[in-house]
Amino acid sequence: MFNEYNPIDNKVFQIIDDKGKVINKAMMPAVSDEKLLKAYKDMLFARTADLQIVSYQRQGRIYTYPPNYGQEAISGAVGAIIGDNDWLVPAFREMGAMLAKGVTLKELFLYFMGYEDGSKFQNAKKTLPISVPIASQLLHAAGIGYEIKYNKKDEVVFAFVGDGGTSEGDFHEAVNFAGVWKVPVVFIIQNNQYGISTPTRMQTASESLAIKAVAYGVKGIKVDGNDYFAMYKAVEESVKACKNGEGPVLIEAVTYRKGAHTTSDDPTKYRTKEEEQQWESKDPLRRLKLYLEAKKLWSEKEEEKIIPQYKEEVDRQFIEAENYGPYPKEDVFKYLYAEMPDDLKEQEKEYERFLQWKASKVK
Amino acid sequence: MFNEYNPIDNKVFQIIDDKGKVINKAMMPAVSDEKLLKAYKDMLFARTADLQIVSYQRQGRIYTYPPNYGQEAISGAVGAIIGDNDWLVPAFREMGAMLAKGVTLKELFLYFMGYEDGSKFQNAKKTLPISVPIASQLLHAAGIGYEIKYNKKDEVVFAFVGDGGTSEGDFHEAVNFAGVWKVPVVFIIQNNQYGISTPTRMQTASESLAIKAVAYGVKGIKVDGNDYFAMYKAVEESVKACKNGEGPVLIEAVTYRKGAHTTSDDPTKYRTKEEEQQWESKDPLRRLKLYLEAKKLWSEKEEEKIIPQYKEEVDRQFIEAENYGPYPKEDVFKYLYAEMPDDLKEQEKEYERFLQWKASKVK
Amino acid sequence: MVNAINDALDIKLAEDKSVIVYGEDVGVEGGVFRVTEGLQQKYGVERVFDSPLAESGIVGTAIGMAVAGMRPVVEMQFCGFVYPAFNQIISHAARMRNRSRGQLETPMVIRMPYGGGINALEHHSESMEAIFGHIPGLKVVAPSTPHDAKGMLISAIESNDTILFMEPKRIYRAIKQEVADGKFTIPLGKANVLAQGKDVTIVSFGAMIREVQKAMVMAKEAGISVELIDLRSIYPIDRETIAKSVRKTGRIITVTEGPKSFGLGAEISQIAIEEAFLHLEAPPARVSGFDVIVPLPKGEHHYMQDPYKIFYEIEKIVKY
Amino acid sequence: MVNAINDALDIKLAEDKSVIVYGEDVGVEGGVFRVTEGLQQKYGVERVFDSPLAESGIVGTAIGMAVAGMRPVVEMQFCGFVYPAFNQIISHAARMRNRSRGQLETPMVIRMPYGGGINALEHHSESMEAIFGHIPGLKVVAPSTPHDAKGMLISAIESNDTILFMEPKRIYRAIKQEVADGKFTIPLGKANVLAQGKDVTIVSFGAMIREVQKAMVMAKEAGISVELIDLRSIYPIDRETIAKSVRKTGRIITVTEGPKSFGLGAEISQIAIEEAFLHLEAPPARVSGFDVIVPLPKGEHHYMQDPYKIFYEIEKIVKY
Ligand SMILES: Cc1ncc(C[n+]2csc(CCOP(=O)(O)OP(=O)(O)O)c2C)c(N)n1
Ligand SMILES: Cc1ncc(C[n+]2csc(CCOP(=O)(O)OP(=O)(O)O)c2C)c(N)n1
Ligand SMILES: [Mg+2]
Ligand SMILES: [Mg+2]
Repeated sequence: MFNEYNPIDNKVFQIIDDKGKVINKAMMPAVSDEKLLKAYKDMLFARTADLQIVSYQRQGRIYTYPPNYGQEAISGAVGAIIGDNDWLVPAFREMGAMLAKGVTLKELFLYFMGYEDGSKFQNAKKTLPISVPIASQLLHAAGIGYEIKYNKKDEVVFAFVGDGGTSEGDFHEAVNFAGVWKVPVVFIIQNNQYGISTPTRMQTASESLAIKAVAYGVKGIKVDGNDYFAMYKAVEESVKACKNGEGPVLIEAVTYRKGAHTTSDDPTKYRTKEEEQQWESKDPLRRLKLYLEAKKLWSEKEEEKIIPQYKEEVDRQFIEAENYGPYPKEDVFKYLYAEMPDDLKEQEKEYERFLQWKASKVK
Repeated sequence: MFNEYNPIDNKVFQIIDDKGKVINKAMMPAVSDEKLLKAYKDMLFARTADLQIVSYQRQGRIYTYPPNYGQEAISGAVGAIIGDNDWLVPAFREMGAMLAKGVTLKELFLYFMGYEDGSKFQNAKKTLPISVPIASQLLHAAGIGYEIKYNKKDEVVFAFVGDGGTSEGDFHEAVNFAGVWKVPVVFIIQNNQYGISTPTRMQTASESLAIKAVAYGVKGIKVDGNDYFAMYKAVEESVKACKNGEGPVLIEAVTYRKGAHTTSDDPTKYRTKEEEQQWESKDPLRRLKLYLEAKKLWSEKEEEKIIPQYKEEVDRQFIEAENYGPYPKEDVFKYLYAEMPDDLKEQEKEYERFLQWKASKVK
Repeated sequence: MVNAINDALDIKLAEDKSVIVYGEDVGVEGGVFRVTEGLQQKYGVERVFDSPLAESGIVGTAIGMAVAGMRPVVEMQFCGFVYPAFNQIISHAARMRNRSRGQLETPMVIRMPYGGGINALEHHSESMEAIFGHIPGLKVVAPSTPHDAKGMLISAIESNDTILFMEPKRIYRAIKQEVADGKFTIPLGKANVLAQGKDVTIVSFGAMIREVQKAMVMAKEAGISVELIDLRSIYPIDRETIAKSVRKTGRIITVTEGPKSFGLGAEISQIAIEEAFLHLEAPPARVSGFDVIVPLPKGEHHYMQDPYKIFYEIEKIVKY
Repeated sequence: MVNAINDALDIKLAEDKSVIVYGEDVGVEGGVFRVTEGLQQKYGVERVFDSPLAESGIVGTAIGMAVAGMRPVVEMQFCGFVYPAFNQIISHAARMRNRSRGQLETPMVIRMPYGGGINALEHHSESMEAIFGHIPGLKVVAPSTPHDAKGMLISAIESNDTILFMEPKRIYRAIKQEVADGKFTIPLGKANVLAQGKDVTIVSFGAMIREVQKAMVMAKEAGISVELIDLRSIYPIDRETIAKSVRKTGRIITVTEGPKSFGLGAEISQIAIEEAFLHLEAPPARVSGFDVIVPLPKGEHHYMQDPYKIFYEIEKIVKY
């Protein structure tokens, strides 16, 4: 596949078209109906949660949140494939993959409500927290890849970055290190056409983002990131290559950020309604749904039935997060160091003294 | 040329072979005999200086120095082409190009003897000082390129980096910015096979360094950097493309660092005599000399006559530098700011008071 | 303050063609805080534009432009994202002049919203002025009002030195103030005495000034007279103004947002003891952040200076 | 000291398979200072190796390895080349533990030769400990003898925190000292009182200790008794040891190489005034670098602390 879709030829790997029709049968991955249905439902759940969060935010119940809306197939495919022992190194727009690893919605809510506890990931092993400094997390993935190879483990790392992130020096260093070390990392660029307001063509003059693989001597492929099957297949083959000792893979997943950059952003300032409409027919859920409906695996009716259940579940977890309670002042201090400096202990005590004094003043 | 030698095909652009014979007549640049002879002599002068510095260093008369030995054709070709209004953004192994811009040997000596005055470049305009932090200077070149384009000037920037330097994030950001901005910068990678002791294959898994151009959508070419004609032609064409508004060019100049990394380095620790010998026949001066001799433009005799003159000139400038005198204490303070902070003035005065006190103590 | 900064940029863009403005999303979008709003429309994409997402790239290219004669004003989108540019700042922007013995200058301004109190994600709330103040060759300033922001930014753009211009994002839109039209400048390197007092000197800057002013109300009620100095310039520090004040009051407190150790407070205290040791009635004190990472929004109130915390220290130092 | 550090690495590589060592030229070459000499031959290229030339890459990948359970010990080739890695250090190495509420740890050591006095090119002579000391989540240490270097490095490798290990390159080979064979550790965070005295406390660390000791000879001749504290740890600072000493002597001087403003000296002075204000007989003083870039070799003597400069301050503070 990596030869056939060598990024130098600037082809896009696709399996279904906008109507959900298979146009590349030879490449169709073997996914059972059951798994496929699960994947669709997972994506639907993610989207439901996503849209709901935006409305919570409008109600002032959560701070800045970066929606995944329109990009669900990418995390969906990774989520379907990633194993308990594989690592997930997210950027900040990978809800589906995080949920698949066992991160809970409640944890994500806590995080975006402003609790570090939301990055504890009680049930998700081998999952790094959301990484805010763009592209910096990719180096961690390369390092984890080294550990896997060093200890001869049968694992892979999935590392995410946006199109904007490819401009950072750390993107370069990460894929380059991984290439030199030949370590099992699947780098996935979610090319959603924008970095906040900046269109991808202002990030780089290169023909594609996938072609950057050539600069590091690693496998690369440009995939229709709104085509669940194509994403699935690409990820599956990448994992195979990684586990086969062939080194890292760079996937450019072409998609579109249907929502705002974050809840504090207004996309009408920098893009047109027409453009948004053009991408409507490429919506990843819509396309997979058309496929499933044609195969009689899913129906509008079932969808209408299940969405309220999802909404309820999202709401339940949201309210749990909302009732999480106050932020213990110890938490400000206690996690920085394995061995806490004496002076930091003293700072905490002094803060306690101040709070007592204040309590005596303001009552 | 850039199509013919598209780095994707991994060809090396060459014009003369190891015996100085033209093997690619079609590409031979039009250089007058006179200019050619001057170029050879400039390279010979640079080499003479270079070898002599190493011996000064052995005598303890200069600190760390990074020899250019074996890489002279690269700076030589740039030196022959660069104009007064073009910018030179060196790394630290570009003596020939710096001399061509009007930097004097004495200034270089001053610099490596430990005087900042060596970076004043009294006669060289548009030449940045030596840049020690690897690859960082490339961004300055991209910025200068922007200024040229912004003010619609007919100028180019020549920016240098080593093979090791291509691993730094700044390399990536610089070529990428230049690509997006389409600015007139000729990036030249001196691939001398090593970054100190680290061989190029441990820097990157990519097929070549020139191929990295693809990642930025810019022109790239891999050139035999020990072939003066090939370098000349590549630089000439790059300048043409730049001035034509086609954006930056990335040249990989394949060469070999015949000397040590710096005078404090011992290459026998990390490379073999055989390897060194293999490169002997590719020596850039040797090849150009064979060409010139065949054309009866130069002879061993002339060389024997001229080298002592060069040595004398080198020595003269060296001794001038050696007698440069003490480092005025004002110079520690006065150049940091256009507008010097009061406290810094006070620090200088206090230092003066201390010196007076000390003088009273140690006499 | 957003408008005042925009106005300063507008004035300099209009009068000097060598001034250009770029950074992430500063063009069409006008910046995530709308500081550069409307400028691209007015001055075109060659003078006001979006850069690729790469901070080292932004600062590094600005150095090149500056060396070539331009006056770039670049934006770091948030305080926590300046670090990828750290090498370019410390190794080049702050050194090119010294390295070339004055032959090359880098007249450039790096604008950067800093500080907490806006319920933001990690890396969006930091106040690391001490790190930048420690870098030889750099000047670091921070306004506390719209008026200062405008006058200081114009001075910064006109300066031939490299200026890190820290903008207190917390009060980007919080302080309403009439700002004079047209061009005016405020000299960099001089502090501003905002209130005369006799019992204790408080030195602060940026968004913390407002918190100190609230604490001063409490102090006044308690009969304590506070002299308030707005530093305006972190480096160079205006030693004279601090010295004069502390010689008068005999007591000094610094109020800053950054972590305590190796912070701004220690430097000011040192200046006080160097300049006014025999006048000191109590040890110079600092109200600063803890030596921790600014907590996410739900915990941030533990970290940020509240006026009570400042008043608590005022009481302590006066009773010492 | 080079041998002692090599020995510490050797011991930890031998006893713990999760320890690996990499950086620019640390493999075949054994590092530009030969600190890692022979280790690749002994432990193989998978455990001791050359990385690509990219400091952010080196630190960033080490973070990943550490999170995955390894104990990487990485080298920055010179103090001036740590800045490209600054973002990884401040944004991740120092934060991963706090960010994940203790779920993820980054037990890693960043080794870095620092300081001047070796006749080097620009960027090879800096001492910017104050910048790193200001970063919450990081620990910063610096040995002053071969013995300390060995014991402290072993402690650093065994620590579950991220440690910046600053090595005084100026005395890499200058101090001859018998260092005990085999494994021993020196606790990080505690200072070391190298000499008892009663008139003045001097706090210093790393290569400057030797210069202070020379000044102490002059002081002794002048009848002044100096107590010398080797900090060993820049962050956390051992407040107790400093406090105890200054309460006894009533006078304190810090001697450091870095730039003055926002430097180590101010922090130590602040600690002295916080802990011993009423014992102070003179203002805490600092002998530091100027607020300038370390000059190239021909001018470096103007910048570096010479024993006379230290003695000059000792005289001044005693006569105050
Ligand atoms: C180092 C750094 N610089 C700037 C930012 C501010 N910022 C947050 S998201 C973003 C755009 C990211 O674009 P892209 O990589 O395409 O990801 P997307 O948001 O589209 O998923 C920017 C500039 C940041 N988080 N980190
Ligand atoms: C940012 C940075 N890291 C490390 C160094 C130390 N160093 C000086 S030269 C060098 C190797 C450079 O290799 P290359 O780019 O191939 O250039 P060459 O020396 O071969 O000309 C290194 C690592 C440096 N100067 N700057
Ligand atoms: Mg994007
Ligand atoms: Mg090289």
